[in-house]
Amino acid sequence: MDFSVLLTDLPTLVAVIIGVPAVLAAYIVGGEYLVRRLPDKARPSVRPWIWVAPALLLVTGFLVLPAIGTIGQSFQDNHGKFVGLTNFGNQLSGFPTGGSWIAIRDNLFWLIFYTLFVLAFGLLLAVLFDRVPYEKIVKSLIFMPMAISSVATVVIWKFMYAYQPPGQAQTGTLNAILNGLFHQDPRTWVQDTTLLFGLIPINNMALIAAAVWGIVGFSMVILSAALKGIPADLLEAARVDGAGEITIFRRVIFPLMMPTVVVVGTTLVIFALKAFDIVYAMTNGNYDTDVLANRMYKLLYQHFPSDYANASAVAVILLATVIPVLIFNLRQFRAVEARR
Amino acid sequence: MHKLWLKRSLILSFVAVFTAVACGTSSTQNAGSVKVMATWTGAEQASFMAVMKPFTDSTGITISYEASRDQDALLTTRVAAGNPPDLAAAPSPTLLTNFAKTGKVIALNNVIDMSALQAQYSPGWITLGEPLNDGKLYEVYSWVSLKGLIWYDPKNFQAKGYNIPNSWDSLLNLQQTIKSGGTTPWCIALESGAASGWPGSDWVKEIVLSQSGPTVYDNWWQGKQKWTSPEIKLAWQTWGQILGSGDSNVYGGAKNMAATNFGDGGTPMFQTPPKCYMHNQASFITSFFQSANASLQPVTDFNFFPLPDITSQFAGAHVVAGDAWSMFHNTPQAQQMLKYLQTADAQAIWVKRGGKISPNNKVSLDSYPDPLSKSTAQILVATKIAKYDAGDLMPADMKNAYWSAVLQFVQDQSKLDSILANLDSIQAKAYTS
Amino acid sequence: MASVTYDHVVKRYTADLTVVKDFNVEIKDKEFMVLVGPSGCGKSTALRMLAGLEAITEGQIRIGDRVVNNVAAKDRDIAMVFQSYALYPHMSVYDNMAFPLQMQHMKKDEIDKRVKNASRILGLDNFLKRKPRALSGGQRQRVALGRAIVRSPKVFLLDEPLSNLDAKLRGQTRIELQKLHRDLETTFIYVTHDQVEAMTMGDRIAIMNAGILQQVGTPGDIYDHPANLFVAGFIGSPTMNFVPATVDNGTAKASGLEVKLPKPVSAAKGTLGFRPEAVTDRIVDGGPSMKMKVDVVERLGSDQFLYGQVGSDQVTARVDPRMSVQPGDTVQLGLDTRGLHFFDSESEKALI
Amino acid sequence: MSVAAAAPSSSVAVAWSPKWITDRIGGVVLHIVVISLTVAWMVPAAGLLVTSFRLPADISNTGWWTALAPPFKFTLDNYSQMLSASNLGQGFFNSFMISIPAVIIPVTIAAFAAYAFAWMKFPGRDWIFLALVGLLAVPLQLTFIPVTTEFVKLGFTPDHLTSLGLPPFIPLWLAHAGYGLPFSIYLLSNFFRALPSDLFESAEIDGAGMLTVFFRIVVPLSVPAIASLVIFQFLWVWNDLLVALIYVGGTPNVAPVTVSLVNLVGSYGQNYQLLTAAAFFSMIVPLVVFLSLQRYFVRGILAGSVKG
Repeated sequence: MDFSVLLTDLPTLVAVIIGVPAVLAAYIVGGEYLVRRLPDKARPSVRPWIWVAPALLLVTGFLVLPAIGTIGQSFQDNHGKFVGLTNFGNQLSGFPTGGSWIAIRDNLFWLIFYTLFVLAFGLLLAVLFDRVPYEKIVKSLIFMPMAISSVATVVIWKFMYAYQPPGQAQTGTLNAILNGLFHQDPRTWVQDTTLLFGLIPINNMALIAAAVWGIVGFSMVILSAALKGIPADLLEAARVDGAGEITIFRRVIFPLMMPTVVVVGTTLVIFALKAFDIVYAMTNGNYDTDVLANRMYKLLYQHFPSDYANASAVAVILLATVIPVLIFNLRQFRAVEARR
Repeated sequence: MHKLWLKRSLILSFVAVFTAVACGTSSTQNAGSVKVMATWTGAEQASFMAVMKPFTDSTGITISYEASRDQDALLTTRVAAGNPPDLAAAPSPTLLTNFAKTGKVIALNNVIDMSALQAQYSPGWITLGEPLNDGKLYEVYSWVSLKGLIWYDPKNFQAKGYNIPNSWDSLLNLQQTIKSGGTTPWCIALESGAASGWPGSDWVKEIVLSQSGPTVYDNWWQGKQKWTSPEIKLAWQTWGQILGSGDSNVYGGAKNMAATNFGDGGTPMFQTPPKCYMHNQASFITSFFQSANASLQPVTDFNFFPLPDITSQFAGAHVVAGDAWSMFHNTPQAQQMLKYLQTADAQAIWVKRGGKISPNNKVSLDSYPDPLSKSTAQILVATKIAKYDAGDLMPADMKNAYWSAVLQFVQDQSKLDSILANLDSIQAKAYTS
Repeated sequence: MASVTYDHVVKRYTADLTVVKDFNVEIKDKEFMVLVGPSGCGKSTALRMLAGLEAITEGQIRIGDRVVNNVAAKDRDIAMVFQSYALYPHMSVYDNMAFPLQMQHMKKDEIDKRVKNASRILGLDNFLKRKPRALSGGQRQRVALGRAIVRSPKVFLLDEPLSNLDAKLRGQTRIELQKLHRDLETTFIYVTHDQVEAMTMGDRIAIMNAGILQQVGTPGDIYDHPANLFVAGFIGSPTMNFVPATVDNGTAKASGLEVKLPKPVSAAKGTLGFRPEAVTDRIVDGGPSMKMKVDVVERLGSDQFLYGQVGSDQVTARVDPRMSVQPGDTVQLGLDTRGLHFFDSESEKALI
Repeated sequence: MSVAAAAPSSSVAVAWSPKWITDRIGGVVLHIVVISLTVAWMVPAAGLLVTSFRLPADISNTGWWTALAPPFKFTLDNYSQMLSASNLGQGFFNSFMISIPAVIIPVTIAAFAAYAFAWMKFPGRDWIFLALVGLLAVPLQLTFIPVTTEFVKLGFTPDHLTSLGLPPFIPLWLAHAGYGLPFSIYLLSNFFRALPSDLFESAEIDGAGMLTVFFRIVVPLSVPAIASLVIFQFLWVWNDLLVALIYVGGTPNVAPVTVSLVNLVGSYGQNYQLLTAAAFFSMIVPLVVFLSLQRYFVRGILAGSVKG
């Protein structure tokens, strides 16, 4: 490795060390200076806008305007002609296997299983780890997959799911366990569409499992932080009152963590809707594992010329599914507001 | 006007902060540079840089090289945003042809030395670069590869007394002989992440070309020949004969084909006893052979024969593929570079490093570093009918559906009719947009 | 130091939610004023308006001669002790107390002097380096006080500062607060729902109910001359006896009691009120008397309370502890008319 | 004044009482559960780690666990090849130059916005906030073309910025900020909302301005939330490949280390085993960030602030 670049790329280095903090500080101090110039009465109505302005500006530029463009595009063809709901018709016709239906079904699997598992594991690990003295070590270990890039995650899970014909020495961890411990024939985890417990195809579950493994550290860290925010005396009081640990969790810990659970849950639901990396790299939607984001990506970048019209319709379907989650959040938000 | 003001103030506000450091960082490159985007990474990237080194040394023009295997997304975005590289090389012309259609790439007729090109390239390669049939050259090929190579382990063949088949029938006989010896004749691996299925699609297009000839082949990829037509259906059925009923001719059957990465596809040939005797793949596969088993040596441990001709009328027909270049900015430096890349000298550099074959007649066969690449080059030179990879010429939707169809076909060959009918329905839409 | 004036102050959240209605009080300089009332009566809101934490809907609040309606909280020269103490958990005791002074850009040595002084007064010398979580409830409460003291504000606002302490500590702190008030010679405004705190600490008390100021006066004044039925019932423990009565010719008649009113009233119906200590075992000749059927006897050593029925009304009496009574007994008791009140049945205002 | 001693009364468990025994068993079960869960979770990563020390021939022929038994055939080949990857040093430097501002900018901006959403009143607040949460769902791939098109028009391209003497990474910083803000604001404002309002009011009376309240009270009390946000944003930026390729490109002078590492693999996926070593190499920095920020995940940061 050659680190001589440290000396040559001076403008960037200076910008990072001095420039960026300076711009941020200048905005903050300048904004407050301006607010202070205002008459007393005007301040409370002006200040919030100064505080949220940079965020709104960036978000508008990078997300809002493209999203609006997408919504507009979803009602047009690729030459900009208004076509009403044609694109949505393309995506939503041919139930249950045509259009986007397979992707919608699989996104539903992701929505349920990914969210549930990540939330449940995260909560379980946060609560259990909170009670052992080597918490930091085990937390770091569970967190480690988060630090692995999605490219490497795919490599890892290819090793987990690797398949050799029956009778051969298995090179995949799962098949080795299945074969060695349970004396069963190896499975092609990523291609097998057999239903698991009559609920979900094995290959979808396999992809979800890989994603869950990679993200549990996320929910664990946030939920653990929330757990530590619960005053110890509340738990002690409950213990003194004779409550068992499970009761304490159910009646004291969980309700107090609820707002955080909602935040993590909402984020995970949205991550599930946007699931892409793992599916793209492992199956690209083959064997009925497609998801909306992958479908959209294919329409955009593996389609020449890019099919913006249909990709936009898929994206709008994806965005629309978020609305119930937002309504739930609004209610939660109002409830917290009312309590204080 | 308004935009200009915005641009200036945006930049000014940043300049204000950085004035202290914005002193004399002028990177003066007198000869200029060329921005290049391609998919060559790893060792291939090193080979490409080796190709460009004499160019930079002599002209002073530097190469700003951007490699990504996400080229589809990256180049599409760059072009749409109005910020494409000067030159781009793609492993398939689909993407570049699309940009030619939308007028994003520059016709090369006045950019490169056409007379030299015509003198040194066989006409097929030049025609391939004129996808719009408007007499304009949009793509030029620098390196190419030959598909339809059947790899085998000569020691295994010798041990069993198998001979290299010289006709389609003898190939079928050989696979029957191997099968009756208790071993599956073939190894096929279809898994390739986002592109899963393509190795099987190679089989089908090679069969189409050799069985039904170039006209059917061209009509087929151009969307004028239905998938359900007798010729195409026959090609799939012929591949079905190779696979055997229930994929019984293939090591591990359908499951293993679907689950095994194409790179690992040939390795069971080298186990003792071998799990299979033959593997159809392009020449790059040798690096995988050697990575999985470092002791393997070309010629003695692995060798190849070309897929035998099926219909004698079309004997010597081969499917080829190659790296196509297109130009997005007509700068003098990019012109110079493109002219350099079409020369035999430039192409020979990579040829010598291994892994590539040159389409340029002036590249001597002696440039090839090993017997295998040399014989590949010989076959290519002798090829009577060279046709570009049909999948890469199809619209992307069609290509993806083609790959998926391969995966479905190996799962259950009896569903061929419905698979082909589905491909027809996609064909009906894919070519119109 | 300064006086505080509430001048027709109104706090309205929505058109039909008015929590403080036409509030008028003048708090004198250096006075210890207690705002007392049941929870939700608007007393905290009144205090928060003065602190600058809530906007004033109508009317004026003045500190000294300055109208502070549009003055920011920090510029009002007040200090406030919160019910929750609101200590900054990440700062040491010292830093907690120094924080307001740092905000005034005071010099370091001056800050140090003031913090040390306050911590000496409050007995916090040994805890200056601790974080609030390492303190007991009483200590935290004193840190909260200290944070107010260091600023030497014109007005001291205390919002139920004792409600998180246990009974014993509360008694102690009450006394300490009064001492502090004397030492600091500053206007104190103290909000509480506890009438005992109000009675024991306030120079004057302002009683609020349902957003309306009921009565302002010294503790003695309010105890002896409650302005209405609410004040009479709210102040004093055990509470005043209330018996419904009709008035006929200057004589009030209840179910088990007849008493000649010391002063003529215009109403024909109302409520007789008399505190338990006005009901005695000594019967003055010709004075009113009553028969009580005793249900409960409470002996406190210094006092003896009898709870029982007089006619159909519940009455409490405070009698000589030496008097021997058993539950179930019927005793004859007298009534000291000097402590007699009569409230109008409609307006509930005190007529006597 | 008397000092009420805050003597914590420690209860001494009586050895061998039934409760003592169940507690012990519970403790052992807890440790077994915690450790076995952790070990199970480690298996895939352990497989990768072992694999990264194996020869390619072994990797494709036998399972990774077979390497744990003799004969040991470990090799550092993958690591030495990976470390000799072209442009690794520059890539590493670029990754830092990208990641540091791409964390500082959104976290700072988000903290201010989150505070405004949590504690200031302004018209449309709830709806804007909800819209922000909804924006989490916008697929990034959709935004690349419209945003880069505008950037090209505005001259916001790496080449143009470099020619002005400005860092070429500015578009990428802003992109990571824009994409990271919805989550950052969502997470922080949830945390801020849970802070006791008395603290702010008290500080306001004490004479602290908004900025002082923010920097001296809100930020120190939100350290756990901010630390976790910094970790996540850093991880996302550090491991990002696509956004960097889109906004600054893959040329060696600007490409982050992820580009160098992923480009170790040939265009047909040759040498993919080098990714195993690369995964551990590129993991070092995020793990150091995590470990060094982990000490901010402390219990009861609000303890002692309110209530007695």
